[in-house]
Amino acid sequence: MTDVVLKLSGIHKSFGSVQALRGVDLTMRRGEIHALAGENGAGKSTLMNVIDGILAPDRGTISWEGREVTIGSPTEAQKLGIGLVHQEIALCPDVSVAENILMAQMNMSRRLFVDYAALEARAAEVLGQLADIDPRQRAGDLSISNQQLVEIAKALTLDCKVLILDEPTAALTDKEAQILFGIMRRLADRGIAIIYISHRMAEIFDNCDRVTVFRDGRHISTMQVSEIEPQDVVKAMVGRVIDDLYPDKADAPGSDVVLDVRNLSEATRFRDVSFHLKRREVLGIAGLIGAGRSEIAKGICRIEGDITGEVWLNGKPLKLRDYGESIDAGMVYLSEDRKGSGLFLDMSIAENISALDLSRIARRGGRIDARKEHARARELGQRLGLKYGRLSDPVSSLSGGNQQKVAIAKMLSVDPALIFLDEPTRGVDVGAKAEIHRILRDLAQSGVGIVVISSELPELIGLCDRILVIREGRVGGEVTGNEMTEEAIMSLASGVAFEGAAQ
Amino acid sequence: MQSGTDQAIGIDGTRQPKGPGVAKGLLKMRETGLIAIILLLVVVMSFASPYFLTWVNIRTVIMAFAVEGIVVVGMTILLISGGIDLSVGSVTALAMVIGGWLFLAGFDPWIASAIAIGCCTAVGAFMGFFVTKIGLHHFIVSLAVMVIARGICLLGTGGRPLGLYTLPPEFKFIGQGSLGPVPVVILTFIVIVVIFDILLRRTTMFRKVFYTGSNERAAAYSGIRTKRVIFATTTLCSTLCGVAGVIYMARFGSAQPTFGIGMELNVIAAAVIGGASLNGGTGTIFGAILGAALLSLVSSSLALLDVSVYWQDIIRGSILLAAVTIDLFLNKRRG
Amino acid sequence: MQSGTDQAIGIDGTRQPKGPGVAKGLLKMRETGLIAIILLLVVVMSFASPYFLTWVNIRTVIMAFAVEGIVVVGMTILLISGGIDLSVGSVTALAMVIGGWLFLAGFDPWIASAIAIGCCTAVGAFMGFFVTKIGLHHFIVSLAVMVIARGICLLGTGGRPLGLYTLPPEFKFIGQGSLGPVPVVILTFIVIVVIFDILLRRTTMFRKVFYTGSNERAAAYSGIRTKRVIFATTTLCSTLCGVAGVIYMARFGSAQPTFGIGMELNVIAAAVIGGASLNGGTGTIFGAILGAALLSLVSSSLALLDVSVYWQDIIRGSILLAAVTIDLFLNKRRG
Amino acid sequence: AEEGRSPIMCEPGDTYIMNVMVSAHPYWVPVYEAFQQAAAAFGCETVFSGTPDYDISKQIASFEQDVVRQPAGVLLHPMQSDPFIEPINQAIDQGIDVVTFAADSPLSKRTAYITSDNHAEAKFAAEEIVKQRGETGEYAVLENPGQSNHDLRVTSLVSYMEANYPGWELVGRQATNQDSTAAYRAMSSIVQANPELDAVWIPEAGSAEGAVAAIQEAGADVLVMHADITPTMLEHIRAGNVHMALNPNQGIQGFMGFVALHLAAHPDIFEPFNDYKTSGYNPFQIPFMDNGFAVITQENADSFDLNAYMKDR
Ligand SMILES: Nc1ncnc2c1ncn2[C@@H]1O[C@H](COP(=O)(O)OP(=O)(O)OP(=O)(O)O)[C@@H](O)[C@H]1O
Ligand SMILES: Nc1ncnc2c1ncn2[C@@H]1O[C@H](COP(=O)(O)OP(=O)(O)OP(=O)(O)O)[C@@H](O)[C@H]1O
Ligand SMILES: [Mg+2]
Ligand SMILES: [Mg+2]
Repeated sequence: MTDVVLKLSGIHKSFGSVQALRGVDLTMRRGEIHALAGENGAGKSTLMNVIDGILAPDRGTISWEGREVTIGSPTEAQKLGIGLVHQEIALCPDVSVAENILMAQMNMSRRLFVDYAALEARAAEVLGQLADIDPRQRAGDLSISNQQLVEIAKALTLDCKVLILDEPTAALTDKEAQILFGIMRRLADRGIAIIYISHRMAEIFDNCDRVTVFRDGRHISTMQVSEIEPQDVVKAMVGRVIDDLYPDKADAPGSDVVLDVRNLSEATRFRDVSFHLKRREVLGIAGLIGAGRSEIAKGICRIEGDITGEVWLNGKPLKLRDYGESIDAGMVYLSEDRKGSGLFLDMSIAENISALDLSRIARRGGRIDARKEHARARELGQRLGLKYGRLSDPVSSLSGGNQQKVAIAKMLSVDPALIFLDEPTRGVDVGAKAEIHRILRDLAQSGVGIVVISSELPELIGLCDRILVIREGRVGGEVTGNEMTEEAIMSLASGVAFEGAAQ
Repeated sequence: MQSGTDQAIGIDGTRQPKGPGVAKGLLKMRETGLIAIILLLVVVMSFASPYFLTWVNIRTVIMAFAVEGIVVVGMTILLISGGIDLSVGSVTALAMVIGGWLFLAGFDPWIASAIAIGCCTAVGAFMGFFVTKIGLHHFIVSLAVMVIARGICLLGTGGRPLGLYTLPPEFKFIGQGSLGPVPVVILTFIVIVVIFDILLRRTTMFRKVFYTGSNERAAAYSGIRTKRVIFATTTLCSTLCGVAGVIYMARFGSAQPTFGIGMELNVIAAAVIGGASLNGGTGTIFGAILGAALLSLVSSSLALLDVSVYWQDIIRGSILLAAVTIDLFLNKRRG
Repeated sequence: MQSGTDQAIGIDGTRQPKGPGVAKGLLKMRETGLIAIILLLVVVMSFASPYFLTWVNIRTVIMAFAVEGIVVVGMTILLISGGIDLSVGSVTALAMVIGGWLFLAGFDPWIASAIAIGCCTAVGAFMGFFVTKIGLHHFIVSLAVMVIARGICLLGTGGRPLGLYTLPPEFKFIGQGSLGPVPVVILTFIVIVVIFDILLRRTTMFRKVFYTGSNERAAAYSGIRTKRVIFATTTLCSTLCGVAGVIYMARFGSAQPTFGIGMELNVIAAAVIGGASLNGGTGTIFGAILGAALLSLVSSSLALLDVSVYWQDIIRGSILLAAVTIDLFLNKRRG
Repeated sequence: AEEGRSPIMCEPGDTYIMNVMVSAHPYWVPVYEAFQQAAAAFGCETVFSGTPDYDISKQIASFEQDVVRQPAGVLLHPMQSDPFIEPINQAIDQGIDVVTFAADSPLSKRTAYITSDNHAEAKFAAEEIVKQRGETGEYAVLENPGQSNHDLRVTSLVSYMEANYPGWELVGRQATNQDSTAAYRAMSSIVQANPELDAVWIPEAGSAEGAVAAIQEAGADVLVMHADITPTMLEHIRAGNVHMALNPNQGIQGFMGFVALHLAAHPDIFEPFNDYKTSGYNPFQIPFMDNGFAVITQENADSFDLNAYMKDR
C-alpha cells in the first residue's frame, strides 16, 4: 500500500464530558476523492481539526506517508501538505480578497516585501476559475456565498497532498458546485487526496471514489462508491432507511393569500419585485449567487435597506419600521449567515432559542421564567433532533449542523405567521433534513406561510409547490408543478437559453 | 445525550443552584474563585493585624468602595452591552460640581442633586448619540467627554473645590448618616447592587443587554433594537455616576473639580476581575462588586500593614494580575 | 462588479494611488480627512497669531509630540494586532529611571540606555506571556503592569527624580542636539516613523499583524503563529517606550519616576484619530502620527492664543470628538 | 510616668502617624525625616501612612484605619478641607489628636496647622523679579489649578504685581499640572508668542523642568523663578539656567508638626492663661504656624541635594 498518504487509527477526542471521537480510523490514498458522511455531531469536523493540528487527539496515531507524526499546529499541517477548508467561514474581513487567498503563502514566504501586483494577479488567476470576484475588494464586503468561494480559492492555492473540504457547497448554487467538482477531479488526477464532507448524497455519488461513514464518533464503514447505493450510506449514517427526504406536497393551496408583495424596490439591490404566497403553499425562491434573494427577504422584514412598495400579510397591509415590528407581526427571517447574524455563539442554547421574543418566557413584570425557557428549548430541540449536552452549554460547542438546528428552533419558538428561511438546511444531515422538511410542510398545512430560499435546487423542487426565480434583482420567472426542473430554473435564473443552462 | 441535571440556567449562562445541593451549586458559580481569594486575604489579614476584623475597619473597607461601587454597577452593564466608559470619573465630579454650584446658588439641595443627576444623564445621552447615531467607538467618545466634563468642572469652579459645609443635615444624612451601626451609604449601595443584580439576571429587558453585547448583528437579526440598548446602557452608566457624585457631595460636604481622576481604570478593573468581558456579552454585578471589594481590600490591607508606599503599587499590581490569572484557571478547570 | 479604477490596494485594504492621478489618489487616501483638518487649523492659526508659522514654532510643535510619537508607533502596531497597552506611560518612565539609575551607579550612559531598553523589552515580553500563554486580556494585563512598573520606578528612586545633569554631552546630543536647524529628536522620530510605516505597509512579516488583528482564528488557520505575532507586537510596543524613555532622559537631563502618567490615553487617542481600530485589523503609522500631530497642534495653539486654562480642556475634548466625527464622514462619503 | 522619666517623654509603644496623599511624592521625605527626628527625641515611635493615589476616598479610608490603631496622634495632610471635617472630629472625639500640615481643614477641630506662607513666597518672588529686571516688563506664570498652595502662590503673585508694579504685564498663564511635558509645550508657545518675555513664575518644580528645557531650546533670556526643588532643578540652578527657587522648610514643617502634635497629646504639662482647660479645649491650639522657606541659589545649592541628604538615612 505505497499509495497511502495519511492513515489515522484509533483517534479519540473528548470535550469535557462529550466524547466526539471514540477511536476512529481513516485511510487516505493518493489521488482519491474520499467522502466523509455522518449525522450532525458525528465527529467529522472534529477529526478534520485533528488532522489539521488545530485539536490534539486524546489518543490514537496519525501516520503520514508511512511515518508516525504528531501535528501540533496548522503550520505543521501545512508543511506536511495538508490543506483544510473549514466548515465555518474564517476570513480576515479587513484585508483584501487577494491577501486572504494567499495568506498561507505569504506566511511561508521568505521574501521581505510583499509584491502586491503579483499577489493580485495570482489571486485573480485562482479566483477566475471559480467566480467573478474582485481580488482587491475587502473580504468583509462580500456576501456569504462569495466568502465561501474565497475560502475555496484559498485552499486551491495550497501546494498540498491532502485537501480537506468540510461542507464547501453548503452555501453554493449548483453552478459553482459543479465548477468546484471539476477542479477537485483535476487535483485528484494530479495525485492529491481529497477528503470531501457533505450531506448531499448526489454530490457524493457523482464525484467521490470511496465513502466513509461515522456515527456517534465511531467509524461505521468505508465503502467503494461504485458498489453501493445512496440508501446504504444513509442507513449506515442514521441506522435506518429514510424513505422520503421530501414530504408529500399540498393537494391544493388555499384560496386566501398569506403574503402579498407588490412592486418592492430598493435603491441598488432589487427592483419591482411582486409575488404572493397562498395558504398551505410552500414557496421557493431560486437564483444565482448575488441575485438578491436574501436582500428581498430582508427588505420585506425591514432588517436592511430602504424599501418602497407594499407588503400585505394575511390581508392586512404592513407598515413596519424595523424588524422588531416584523416579529411582532409574526414575520421572521432565518439568516443564511448563522455565525455572523444567526446565533450568539458564547451564549447558551436555551438563551439562543428564546432571543426572538422574550415575552414568551416572561412572567408578569418582565421577569424571566427560567423553567419555561428550558421547557421550550427542550421541546423544540427534541422536535428538530438537536444533539446537545446541556441546554446551558454555549452554542459554540455544538457541531455545525446542530447550530443550524438551534437557529431554526429560534424561529419556530415564536409561532410565526410567516417564515423566510434562507438556506434552512445548510449543513444539516439527511435525517434531520427530512425532519425539517416535514416540519415546514406541517407548518404550511397549519396555515403558516413558508418561503424557502435555497441554493440547492433539488431541495427547492422537492419541497416547494411553486418556485420564484430571481435574476439580477428582478423576478425572472416562476415555475410550478411539473415545470419545476433544474434546467427550467437555471435558464430563468441566468437568462440564457434552455440548453445552455443545463449542466 | 440530553442531561437531567438539577440545575437552572442563569442569564449569564452560568449554572446556578436550584433546590438541594446549594454547596455544590456554589462551587460551580462564576464568582466562587473570587470569593475564595477574598476569604483567603481576610484570613491572612486577621492574623497579620489585630485591627483587621474589627467592625470599624470592616466598615471603613466597605465605605472605601461603596460609592465607587455604584459606578461599577453602571460600568458592568455597559461592558456587558459591549461598550466602555472612560468618562466616569469626570462625570462623577461633574455631578458634584453642578449639585454644589446650584446649592450655593440658592437651590434646595435635593433639587440641585436631581438636576445634577439629570445633567449626567444628558451627558450619557450625548455619548450614546455619538456611539449609536454617528457610529464612533465608545472608547474615543468617552475619552473626549472625559476631557470635556473635566473642563466644565474646572470652569464652573475656577479650579477650586466648593465648600458645602452648609448643606442641611437631612441632606448630609445620605452621605454621612447611619441607620443603627450601618452607614446610609452602604445601605444605598447594597440596595442599588441588589436591584441591578436581580434586574440583570432575571428580566427580559436586561437580557437584551447580553444579546447585544454577545453579537450585535445577531441581536439585530433577532429584532432587538440594539442601538437603543446601547444608548440606554451608556446613559444608565452616566446616570449612576451622577448618583455617586451626589452621594459623594453629601458625604464630603464639598465638590472637588479634580475628583475621580483615574477612577475609570479602577472601575473597569473591578468589573473585569469580576468576570465581565471587555468584548461584551458576559459579566455579573455580583462579580464586579466582589472585584471592587478585592481591590479595596488589598489597598486597605497594605496600608494597615504599613507596607512601604514604594512597594504598595508593585504588590497591588501583582495581586491584580494574580487574581485574574487564578480566576481564569479556576473557571477553566470547572468549565 | 469589478472596478476599473487605477488603484492598487493598500496594506490596510485602502486604495492607494498608483501611477498617474496622484492628486485623485490622495483624495481617496484614508488620511486625507485628517490632513485637511490639520491644514485648516494651521491656516486659522496663522491668521490668529503672527508667530505661528515661524520655523521655531513649527519646530516646537513637532518637538512637543516627537518622542511620544515613537510610542504612538508602537501602540498603533499593537492596536492593529488586536491588543492595547495601558502601561506605556509607566514603562517609558521605567526606562528613564533604570537608565538614570545605572548611569548614576557608574555605567556608561549608552550601556545604561541599552540595558534600560532591554528591561522594557522584558516588561513587554512579560505582558506578552500573560496575554498569549495565560490567555488574559491585554487591557487588564497592561493595567496591572502599569501599576507595577510605576511602583518599580518609585522604589528605584525613592520617589525622587534623579538629576542626570552630569550626562556627557555626546549622550545629551540625542535629546538636545541639532543637525543643522533640525533637532536630533525630530530626525530620530522621522526615521522610526518612516521605517515602521514602510515595514507595516510592505513587508510580509508585518502583514501578519493585520491578519492576526482582523481575525485571529482565520490567521491561525492559514498557519500564522498568531500568538507569536501578538507576543511580538506587545514586546515591540514596550521596547519603543524604552527608546522614548531614553530620549526623554537625554532631553530633560533627569529621570522622573512620575513621568508619563495619563500618556496612554493620549497615545491611544492619536492612533484612533489616525484610523486605527480598537477592534484590530486596521490602522496606519502615518495616520496615527497625523493624529498625534493634531492633538499636539491643538494644545500648542490654545497655549499660543493664551486661552484660559479652564476652557482648554473643553476645547480639546470637543476638537477630538469633532475630528473623529469629520474623519468618519469623509471616509463614509468616499468609501 | 516612670521614675526618672519626664512627663513629656513617650511611654513605650506610643505611636504617631503621619498621613498624606500621593504618598510616594518626594515632598514628604524630608518632612517625615524631621518628624522621625523629633519623635526620636521624645522616645516615640512613628508610622508613615496614607494613600499612594490622588483619591480622597482612599485617603479618608487610610486615615480612618490609622484611627482604628489608636495612635497618640496623627499629623495629617488633608487632600481637601471639607471632606476631612467629620473624620478629624471623630478622631479628636476618640482622644486622638490631629495636626494638619501643608493643607488645612479649618472647619474641623484639629488642634494645629503648620504650613508655608504662600503669600510670603509669592511676595518675595515678585520683588525678586522686579529687583532683577526693573520696573517694567512682561511675565508669565504656569499653574496647577485645584491644589490650594500652588493656586495661592500664583494668584498672590499676580495680584501683588498688579497692585504694586503696574509696569509689569502678565502675558501668559497656562495650566501645566506638574507635568513636565505639558509645561514644555506651554512654555514653548508662550516664548514664541512673547519674544519680549522677561520672567516666569512657576509654583512647583515638576513644571519647571519642562519649562526650562523649552526656554533653553528657544534660546530666550527669561528669568526663571519657581517654588519647591527637585534634583534636576537643582542642577539647573547650579548651572545658572534658573535664577532661584523658593523651597518651603520641609524639615521645620515635620519637626514642628510633631512637636505640636506631641504637645497636644500631653496637655497636662501646660497651664495656659485662658479658659481652654476649664472649657474643655486642648490648650495647645495653634491656628497657624509658618515653617518659613529657604531661597536656593547657585551659591547654596549644595545644601539642597535630597539624594545626598537621604543617603545615610
Ligand atoms: N469546542 C467544543 N466544545 C464542546 N463540544 C464540542 C466542541 N466541538 C465539537 N463538540 C462536540 O463534538 C461532537 C462532534 O462535533 P463535530 O463538529 O465534529 O460534528 P460534525 O460531524 O462535523 O457535525 P456537522 O455535520 O453538524 O458539522 C458534537 O457533539 C459537538 O457538540
Ligand atoms: N453589505 C453589503 N454591502 C454591499 N453589497 C452587498 C451587501 N450584501 C450584499 N450585497 C450585494 O447585494 C447583492 C445581492 O446579495 P444577496 O445576498 O441578496 O444575494 P443572494 O441572491 O441571496 O445570493 P447569495 O446569498 O447566494 O449570495 C449582491 O450583489 C451582493 O454582493
Ligand atoms: Mg462539521
Ligand atoms: Mg443569500
